Amino acid sequence: MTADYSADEMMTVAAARQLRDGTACFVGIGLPSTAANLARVTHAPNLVLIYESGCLGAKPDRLPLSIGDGVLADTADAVVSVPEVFNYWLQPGRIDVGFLGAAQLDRYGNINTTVIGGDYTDPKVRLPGAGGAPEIAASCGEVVVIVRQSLRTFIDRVDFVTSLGYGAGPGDRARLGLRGGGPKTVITDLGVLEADPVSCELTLTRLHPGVTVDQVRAATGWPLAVADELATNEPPTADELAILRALEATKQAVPS
Amino acid sequence: MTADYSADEMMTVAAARQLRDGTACFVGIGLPSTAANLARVTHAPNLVLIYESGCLGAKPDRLPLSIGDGVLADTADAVVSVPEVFNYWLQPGRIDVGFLGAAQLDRYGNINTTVIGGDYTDPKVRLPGAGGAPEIAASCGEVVVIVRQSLRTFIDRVDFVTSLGYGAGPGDRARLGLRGGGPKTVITDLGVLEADPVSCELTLTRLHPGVTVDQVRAATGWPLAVADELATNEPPTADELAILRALEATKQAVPS
Amino acid sequence: MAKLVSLADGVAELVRDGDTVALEGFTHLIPFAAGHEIIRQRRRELTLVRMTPDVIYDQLIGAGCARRLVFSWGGNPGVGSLHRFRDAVQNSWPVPLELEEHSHAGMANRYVAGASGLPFAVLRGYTGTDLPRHTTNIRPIDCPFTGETLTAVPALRPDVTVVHAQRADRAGNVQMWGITGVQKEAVLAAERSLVTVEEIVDELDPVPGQVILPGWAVTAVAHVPDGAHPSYTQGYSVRDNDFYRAWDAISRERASFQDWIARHVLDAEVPA
Amino acid sequence: MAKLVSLADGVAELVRDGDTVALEGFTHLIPFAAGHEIIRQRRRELTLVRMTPDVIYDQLIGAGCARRLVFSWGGNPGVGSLHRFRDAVQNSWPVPLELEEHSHAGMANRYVAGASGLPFAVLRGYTGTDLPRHTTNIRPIDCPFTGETLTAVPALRPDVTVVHAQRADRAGNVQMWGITGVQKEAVLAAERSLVTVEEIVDELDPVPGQVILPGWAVTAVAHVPDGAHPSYTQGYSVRDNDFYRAWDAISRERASFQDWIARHVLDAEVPA
Repeated sequence: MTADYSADEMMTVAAARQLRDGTACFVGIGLPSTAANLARVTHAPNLVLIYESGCLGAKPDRLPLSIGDGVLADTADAVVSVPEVFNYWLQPGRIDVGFLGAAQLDRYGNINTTVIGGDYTDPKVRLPGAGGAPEIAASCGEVVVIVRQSLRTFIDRVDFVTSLGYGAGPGDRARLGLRGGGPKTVITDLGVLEADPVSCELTLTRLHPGVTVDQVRAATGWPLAVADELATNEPPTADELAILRALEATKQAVPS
Repeated sequence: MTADYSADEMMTVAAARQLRDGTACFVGIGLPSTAANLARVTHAPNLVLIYESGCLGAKPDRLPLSIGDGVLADTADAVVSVPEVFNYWLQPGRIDVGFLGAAQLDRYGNINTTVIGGDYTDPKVRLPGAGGAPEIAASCGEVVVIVRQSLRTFIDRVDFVTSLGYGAGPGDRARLGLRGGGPKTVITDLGVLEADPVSCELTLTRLHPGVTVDQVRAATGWPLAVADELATNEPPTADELAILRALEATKQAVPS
Repeated sequence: MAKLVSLADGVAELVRDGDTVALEGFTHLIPFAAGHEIIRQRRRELTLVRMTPDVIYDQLIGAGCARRLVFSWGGNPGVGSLHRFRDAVQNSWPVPLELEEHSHAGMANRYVAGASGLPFAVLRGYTGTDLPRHTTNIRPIDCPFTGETLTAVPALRPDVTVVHAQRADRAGNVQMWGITGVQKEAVLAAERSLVTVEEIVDELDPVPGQVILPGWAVTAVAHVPDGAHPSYTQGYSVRDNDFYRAWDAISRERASFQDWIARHVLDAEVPA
Repeated sequence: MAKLVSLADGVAELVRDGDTVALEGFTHLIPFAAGHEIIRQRRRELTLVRMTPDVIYDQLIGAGCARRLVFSWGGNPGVGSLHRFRDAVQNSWPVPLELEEHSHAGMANRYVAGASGLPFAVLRGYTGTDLPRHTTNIRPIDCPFTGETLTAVPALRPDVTVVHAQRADRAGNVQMWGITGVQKEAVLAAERSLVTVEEIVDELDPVPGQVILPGWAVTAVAHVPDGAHPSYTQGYSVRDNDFYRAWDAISRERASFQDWIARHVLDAEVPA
């Protein structure tokens, strides 16, 4: 039974488990939204989901297709304007966890979602850009990143800092006056990395079942720090898998 | 029949007539609110009344007891927050007319509603203060002041500038970067004063029926400028009076 | 999640001597009952903050709770002046009252800055008036793009904000509607908050024009029916205008004021 | 009072070559029909502004309407990248596209400043990122009270803002609900505005969560049922997700894009 799940499913389940009940979580669409809703339906019924479209306390019974999905407004405790969600809710540090994806990530948790390769004005690949991420990364109590791990993604130095992690290392966030705690946890399809409290460097602390340290090193574009006591995540439970798959299935069947 | 009205009624009717249909008017409670509602019920059905409590386009069927009166919210096109009414609606200059009262007024239309006599920290009389008036006076297309005329009120120099009129004279508003046109019209229980386009000085341009220039001079604490062609206001019509009195009567009879 | 508390416990826990306290309500939903509880608990040395200090602030000031008032308009709305406020300013009775005075636009933006986690707000305001002469909390600021000079005011950050609302659910989510003024900003700007409500319900049915304060952004909720009396509570009660008028006479003399406070506040039966 | 116009007349009158144009809608109520009309009328050299440029902006860019894009997130929401946007940035096809790039918080505050008649807004934003390296429109500003350094962004003031809403009445008062994003600010920040609506009604019955734009603050209203298709209109229609997915393939190649635009926009039957 335990082999009966994909690496993406393990990643999403691990991310969901990371969210504590009763906290407020600023959620992006895609993997973060899936994981946050899985958490809400499983162990964290009082998780407060906040979407940048202005939906506070959304409780969607299906996965939203985008941050503009009506299911978010219909199920939210409150729908506020976009300026308000950023100014009154995110900026003052009211949100415990910011839940972000990344196109590139470096060892200090700096995130790039802007351009890859070439020059900013003449990039190899033009990505969507910043969205809400720079201020989510700056202001939330802590940041959880969910991203598939590969040499393309986990690189020594991001081509563009869209959202600041720990900058060039210890002290940078404080020096810049950022109030949030930064990217404490990165959850991938191979395992979990946590920022070392002293060096701020992302350190492999947990592996998903069946994954080796060498596999993770091979998917990391810098000399990877590994925790002395390396744990292994529990595989998804039957319940977690069933609920996750039911959630994913809702993306296919939109009411019309 | 024409004698059958009070000086206050003449003042309120003259103030109501000053408001043009289809304009947006920022209204204070008291005489401005009475006059603005009289205008709306008589010649200006499309007058947009804006109250600083956030009610845009209020159409009360009775006079509100205060700016917090539910009848304003119930009849408004939109109810917005207090920050919004000042920031999005007043500040950018969207409001045509600001309608203010005054405790003291000087020849350049500067208004005092803060302290009278003595020193600011040890005044003879402590008044309510600024409220919305400083920014109403600064930002509306023009300002209409409604105030009973007396030596106590119309003084050479206000004890405190709560809301700026033309400052010390021509050019002051422009120099300070104020966008609104300032207090073009002052309506009293004796007549109407208008700011001279060149000197900015409040100039008597109209008398209420039966009032003499000498009477107005005697109630003015500076050498009063009088227009060459002095007009006389029409007395209140029977309709105007009936509607005004019906409105005033609504203040006594509040639903419970 | 907000705690559900009694009014007495809420005030005892959240309002402390020397605090900066905002009881907001833009002449609607004024938290009178909470103000009376503050008087009963004999809080002292408060800095009272409010855009429109009116009768309840007159009572707090006359009862000696305040040493400082930060405000933009102080009067008995639709009636006239506040005699206890005047007596404190003009005669330092019962204690001296220090004033910091703003315009509504300035105060509203100060709350917005507080709610936004910013140290200051920018507006077009106060220009050419005498208000900036009497406080250091109104300062010029230049636009870094156009060079234009505007006005800055510092954020308001009350230790505690108290508001009255129509309803809350059992998780402490608060729902208010009608004229909601600056209450959201005042609550979000504060370190702690206490909301008195007409009703506690299982479900907050949506109402047009509602403002929702999520329970996790509120410290405590107290069930206080008629907690805004004699002011309005849209959908529940209209203003007791007779009281507003009567207050003019009651408050005019110190003795009649003290007698009223003793009989109607200090010795009043307190809701549980 | 807003004029009631046809979509064609509204775009012809209000959207001009070289204008700065914001078609807003935070992935809900996206004014697709108005965007198509802009393409049909072959507007050129537009500066397109939007927080979330998505499929309609991909179409406007691919059709050669834009020379500049001011934005914070450009993608096909829930699907992936915008191929016409990428082709314009990476290959200058069909014309070069200049970018000015912000965060959502920055863009939202730029609209707020525009709506507020202020030249700039202040936020905690962009700190430590590479975004300020690529525009002069992100600058430091010091708090005049605490000395703390924050970030300033200049006001956005579109020549014209276009939004879609659920309803308007005959006086041009506009009512929208659900996720209303930054539409109020975008309309109030603009010199002119055009609102397309699902329905024109005699009375706007209040709806929880509604945002009202008074008719006197709107330039023109056009009756365009389904004007946000394929995006959502809360209470009227859900997102046509098949189209969003299909767009990925349609837009990937220039030829298939041009064919689609010719058949579905340029030669489409235009509502009167």
